[in-house]
Amino acid sequence: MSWFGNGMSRKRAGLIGCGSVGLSFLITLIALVGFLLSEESEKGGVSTLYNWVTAGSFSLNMSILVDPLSVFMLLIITGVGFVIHIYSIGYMENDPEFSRFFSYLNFFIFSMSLLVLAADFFFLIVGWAFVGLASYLLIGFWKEKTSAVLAARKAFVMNVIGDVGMVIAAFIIFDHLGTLNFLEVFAAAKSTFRPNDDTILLITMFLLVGAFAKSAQIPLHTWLADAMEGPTPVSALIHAATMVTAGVYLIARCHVLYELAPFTMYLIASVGVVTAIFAGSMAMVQYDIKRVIAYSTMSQLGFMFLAVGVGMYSIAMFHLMTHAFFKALLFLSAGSVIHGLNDEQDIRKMGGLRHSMPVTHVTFLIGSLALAGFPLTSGFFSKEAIIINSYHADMGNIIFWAIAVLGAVMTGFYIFRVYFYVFSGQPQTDVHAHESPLIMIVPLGFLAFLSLTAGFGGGMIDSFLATYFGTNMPHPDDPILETIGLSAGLIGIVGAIGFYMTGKDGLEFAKQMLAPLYDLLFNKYYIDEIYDFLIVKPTRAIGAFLEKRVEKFGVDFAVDQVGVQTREVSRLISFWQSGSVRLYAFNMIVGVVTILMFVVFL
Amino acid sequence: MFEFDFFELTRATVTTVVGLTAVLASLGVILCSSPIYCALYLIGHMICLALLFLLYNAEFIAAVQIIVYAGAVMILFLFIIALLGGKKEIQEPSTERSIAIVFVATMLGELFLSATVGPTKPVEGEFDIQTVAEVGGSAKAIGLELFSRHLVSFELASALLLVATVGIICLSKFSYIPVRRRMK
Amino acid sequence: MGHQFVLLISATIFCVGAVGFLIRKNPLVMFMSVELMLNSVNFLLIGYSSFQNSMDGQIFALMIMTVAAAEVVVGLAIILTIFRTRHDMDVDHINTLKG
Amino acid sequence: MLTLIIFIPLIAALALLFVNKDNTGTIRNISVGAAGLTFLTSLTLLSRFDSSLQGMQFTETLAWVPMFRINYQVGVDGISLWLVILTAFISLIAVCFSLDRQAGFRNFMALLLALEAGTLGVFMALDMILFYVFWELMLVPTYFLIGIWGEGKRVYATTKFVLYTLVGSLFMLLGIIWLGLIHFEATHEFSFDIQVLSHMKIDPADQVWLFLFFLSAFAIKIPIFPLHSWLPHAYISSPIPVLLLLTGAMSKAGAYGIIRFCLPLFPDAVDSFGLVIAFGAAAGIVYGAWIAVAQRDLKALVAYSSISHLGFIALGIFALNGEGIEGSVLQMVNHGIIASALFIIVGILEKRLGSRSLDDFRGLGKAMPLLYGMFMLITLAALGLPGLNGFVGEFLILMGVWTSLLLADLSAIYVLMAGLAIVFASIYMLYMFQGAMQEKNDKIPEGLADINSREFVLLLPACILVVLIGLYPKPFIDRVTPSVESILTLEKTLNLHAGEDKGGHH
Repeated sequence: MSWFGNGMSRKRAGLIGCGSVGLSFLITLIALVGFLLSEESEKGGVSTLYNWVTAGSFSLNMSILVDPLSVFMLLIITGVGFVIHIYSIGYMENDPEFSRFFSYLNFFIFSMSLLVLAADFFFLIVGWAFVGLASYLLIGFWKEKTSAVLAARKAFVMNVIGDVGMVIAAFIIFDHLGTLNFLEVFAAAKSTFRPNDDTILLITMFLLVGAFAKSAQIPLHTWLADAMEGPTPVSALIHAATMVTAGVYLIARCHVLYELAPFTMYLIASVGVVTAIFAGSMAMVQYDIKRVIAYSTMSQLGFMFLAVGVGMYSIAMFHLMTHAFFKALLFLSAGSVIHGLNDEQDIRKMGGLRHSMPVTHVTFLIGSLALAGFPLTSGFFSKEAIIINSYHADMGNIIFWAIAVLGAVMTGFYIFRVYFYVFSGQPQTDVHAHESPLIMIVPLGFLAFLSLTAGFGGGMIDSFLATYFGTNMPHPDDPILETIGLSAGLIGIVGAIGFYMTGKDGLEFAKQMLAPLYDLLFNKYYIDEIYDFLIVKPTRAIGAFLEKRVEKFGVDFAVDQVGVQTREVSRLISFWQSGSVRLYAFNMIVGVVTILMFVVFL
Repeated sequence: MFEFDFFELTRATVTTVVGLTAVLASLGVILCSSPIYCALYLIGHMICLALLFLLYNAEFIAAVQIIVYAGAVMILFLFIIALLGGKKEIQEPSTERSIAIVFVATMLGELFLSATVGPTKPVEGEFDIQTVAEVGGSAKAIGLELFSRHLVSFELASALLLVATVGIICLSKFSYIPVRRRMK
Repeated sequence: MGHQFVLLISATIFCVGAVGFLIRKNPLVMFMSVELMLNSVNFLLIGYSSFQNSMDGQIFALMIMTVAAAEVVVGLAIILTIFRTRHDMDVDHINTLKG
Repeated sequence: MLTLIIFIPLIAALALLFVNKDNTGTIRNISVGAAGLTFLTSLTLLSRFDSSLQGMQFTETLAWVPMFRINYQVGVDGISLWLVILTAFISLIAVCFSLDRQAGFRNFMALLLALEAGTLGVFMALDMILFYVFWELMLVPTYFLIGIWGEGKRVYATTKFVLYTLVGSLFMLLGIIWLGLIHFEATHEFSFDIQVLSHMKIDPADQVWLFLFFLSAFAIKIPIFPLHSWLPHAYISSPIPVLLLLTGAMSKAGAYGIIRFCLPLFPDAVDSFGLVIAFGAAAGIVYGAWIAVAQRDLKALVAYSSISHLGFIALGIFALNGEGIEGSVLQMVNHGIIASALFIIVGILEKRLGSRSLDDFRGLGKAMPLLYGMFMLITLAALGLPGLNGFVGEFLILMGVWTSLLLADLSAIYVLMAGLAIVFASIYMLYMFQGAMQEKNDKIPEGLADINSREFVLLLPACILVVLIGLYPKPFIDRVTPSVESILTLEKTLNLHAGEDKGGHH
């Protein structure tokens, strides 16, 4: 695509960008239909494009893997991607670098497709890094904004940490199994490793580094909130719907390996659930609309990790899908609000937009309801399934469940807090809010529709993916837990209503009561500062130390000293070269005496 | 059994006396504080050596010694002393000097020790004693040797003298530009 | 007289020359000391030439004399030049060659 | 043909000396013509190279000093093939880059071409003495190039560089002569032919010394930590065109030497020292990267990053398996392309803005969109983004290290160290790129022009290669494989400790 293309007209760029993605979406649909029609045995094909490299015992083919999981992911990517592309045409219409934006966006779609279509770990990593790059480019799209540049760098570095982890995992796999191809690895792994083997633990852990970095789980989560410096469609596409879920995809893809490492599974579930409430709690106090949604994304990713951690892969994928819809919807709605208010992101300065932006209001409401798990929206089905299974699955327990419920309460609270801030009350600024153009509204409507209805497709997805995961989604029947889980989201909503609809007095009171906690949350648990203090500063300091001290006074000094000392010794010896004839003669005589000694006495 | 040879005795006595005189004269060279006396002692030393050369059948060398050394070279020395002024040298004892003397004394001791070893090489000259006594040190014999077997070295020596001549002309003719010491 | 006399005399003269060279400060006298050493060697050569019934020693002595003459001439010229430029005869003060 | 490649630049360099030094047109024509011709000739090598053969190709032999059987003997195999082409390529770029140089233009060009000839000779020589001659020929022009046209503490830098490398190479000369004598003792004939010598069994005790002698030359040239201290000075001081050759071609000579000499000649010594040297390499990777993080001077930053990347190359070699060495060879080419492109960019920026400090740059991307794109691509390749060439090399090297038998005890640690360095690489590279090109700057000098067409053409091949090798490295690797295999076979069959299990995976 148009790497350097500034010359291309806007219309054409938008057309090509959307057209290509739309086309790939169509192809994916065809593939899907093909899949559904084909026989059981034919599912899952690998097609090899070319032999990429052969070095030593290492040989690699560039090949793609088409199976239910990848088709499913591809569907989300291209589908949501297509919608967001269309939306972007409206959102970015005033940007001078319109075509560059689309080239990056398309590059992202390509990378993400590569990621999910890769038939081996190597190309998974390539795609993995490519989406990281695309994310970097898009976060830093407004390259003159310092905060965007910094955020982009942060995201990229975090992702590189993940990449390195994955590369190392690939090494271990290759070292032990001699191949990187998914199908071969999975086939061999079962016979090679015993459960909780050291090696399999290492592999899964290193893969997990990649997954955590990409999906913004603790402790590699700090980049995601900063990533909101990018344009809103980017946040919607990359940092909500698709890229960040790659970690979940990775674990689902490698579920064979993870099932061999129950310990890692447990770790995943724990980290997931902790991230869920951790991010949720931060989301409750932020004032930047996009940051709230970003933390919400982290929180929802935590839920997904919880699901894969307890072995409920298809539920995780289900939640991944519904989340993609409603979170994209929320972001796009938020983008619409921001667009309507001339790039204002602080929710305290919004208010009363219900009237000026009716469509956005409705779509945002739908998104919020879905996110909060309001009954019969898509989020309801998937989230309830996760919560219930966190207790009922083989690896679940009551603690997971309890924390998950707490997370659900928070979810309801924070999203409706935003909702009330933004849409109810009185306008807080003089900016005359205006509804977004049609080209942005239509995608919103489409996503809203999906957010409402996608939940009913759960069973279908389950059976579609069952061929890959080998198991079906269980439907445990436990009315008590279900009810509690159901009410959790509602409690949150009610809480938000209680605080924000009935005047701000209670709110101020609560703020003062919980001031230390509030500060802690508002400053994101000071994680950035801690990292800065523990990692960034020492790294730079050590770098400077190495240069100023070790290099100048260690290595370099040592080498220079060789030279200097040689000269010193020469100077010392040059005492004999005193220019005094007498000394020369004396030396000669000493020499003669010595030689004579040998001659006479020996 | 014991054969008394007056000629040999006289010769030995003369040789010993002249040799000791030469040593004494050399001591005079290094012990006099005024260069002019040194030069005079050196002349005496040269003459003694010329006598010794005579006693060891080297008449031609003895003559050359007198003419070249005691004559030309020493005159040169005296000229220079006259030119530069024969200032007396003040000698004060110092550690360096004692060390130097100790080392030279060691050398002397070693040389003496090596002198006791005696001849290691059998006599293999082409002249017997009589011929050496007759013609050995004569100008004729030297000339024969010099212009037959040692012609090349002789020519080289003459070249050396020529170079030396050119050298001193250069040294004295062209003005000297002082070389400033390199700054450290 | 035998070998040992020649050896002892010439060794003594040589060492006297060496001492003279080392302890005197006047370059002229140092030169004279060098002459002493050269002469002692000459004496050794002449003596052994006689013992060995060979002319080689004498020829060699002749060569040494030639060299000595050349050396003295050049050396004295150098001393003269140095004196002209420095007005100082003490060799200890002449250390231009110091490295 | 190889002779032609070596001597075209050399003869051109001599010819330049007879041109009037004000006649810049002729000088330009001659130097660009010579460099271009060399590059074209080296390309014909590529087309006629038979990648199925293991041994040397295009060999030419001419008796040189018959008494000691020293021959003028040149040839290339898969490993040197790429290095020759790389050198010719970078020289061409360096020559083109220095076309508008003013002071001492003629001599500069002549020395540059002589340097090219020396470097090419090093990669082609099959006779050790010849190798040594070219090795030193490489050094002499560098001395003058840095010493005369350099900047900053140039005399200090160049003296240090030359003395440092000279110490190493003298040891190497000692080793070469010793090797010749060993051969003489065994067969009563001298030989300095690498192919002959590498089939010779050498006593392990001798091997240790010989190995250390040769290694001292090569390790300094690469450089392997902690023998690197000449590099920052030399890199910072040297003018950009020289820097291109220095980093693009010369630094590879050391690594090439290790592959060509140390591995086949001294297998036992390699086995016993490999772990230690690999540690030096790994330490250098982290060390260079870590220092680079703290740099503000662009040239210094790239210089330290070079230490880091060259450490990768050395590490891969001592993995002592196919992946590692092939990765190293590929990484040599990669680093040559990337580092030289980076230095060109630094040179362009310096020319435009008269500074190299990151503090003076900000937001240039707006004024220089073309450079922005290229700079970004090169930066990404340098920090090892998958899909670009840097990653392929690093991946293969680390894969080799991980599966290496020689480094088995510590390979995990080495890989983790390298991983840390990769993270650092992303930090400092982005600091450099973003610091220079992004963010807002109201003080961009008036009339700051984007890169002109010539600079564009200089950077373009690098950009193309970066992508090409990244997406499809097979053609590059395939030509290297047979040569590496033959070296590894030699290494293994000659190894006296053959009893150890050298096969299968644990």
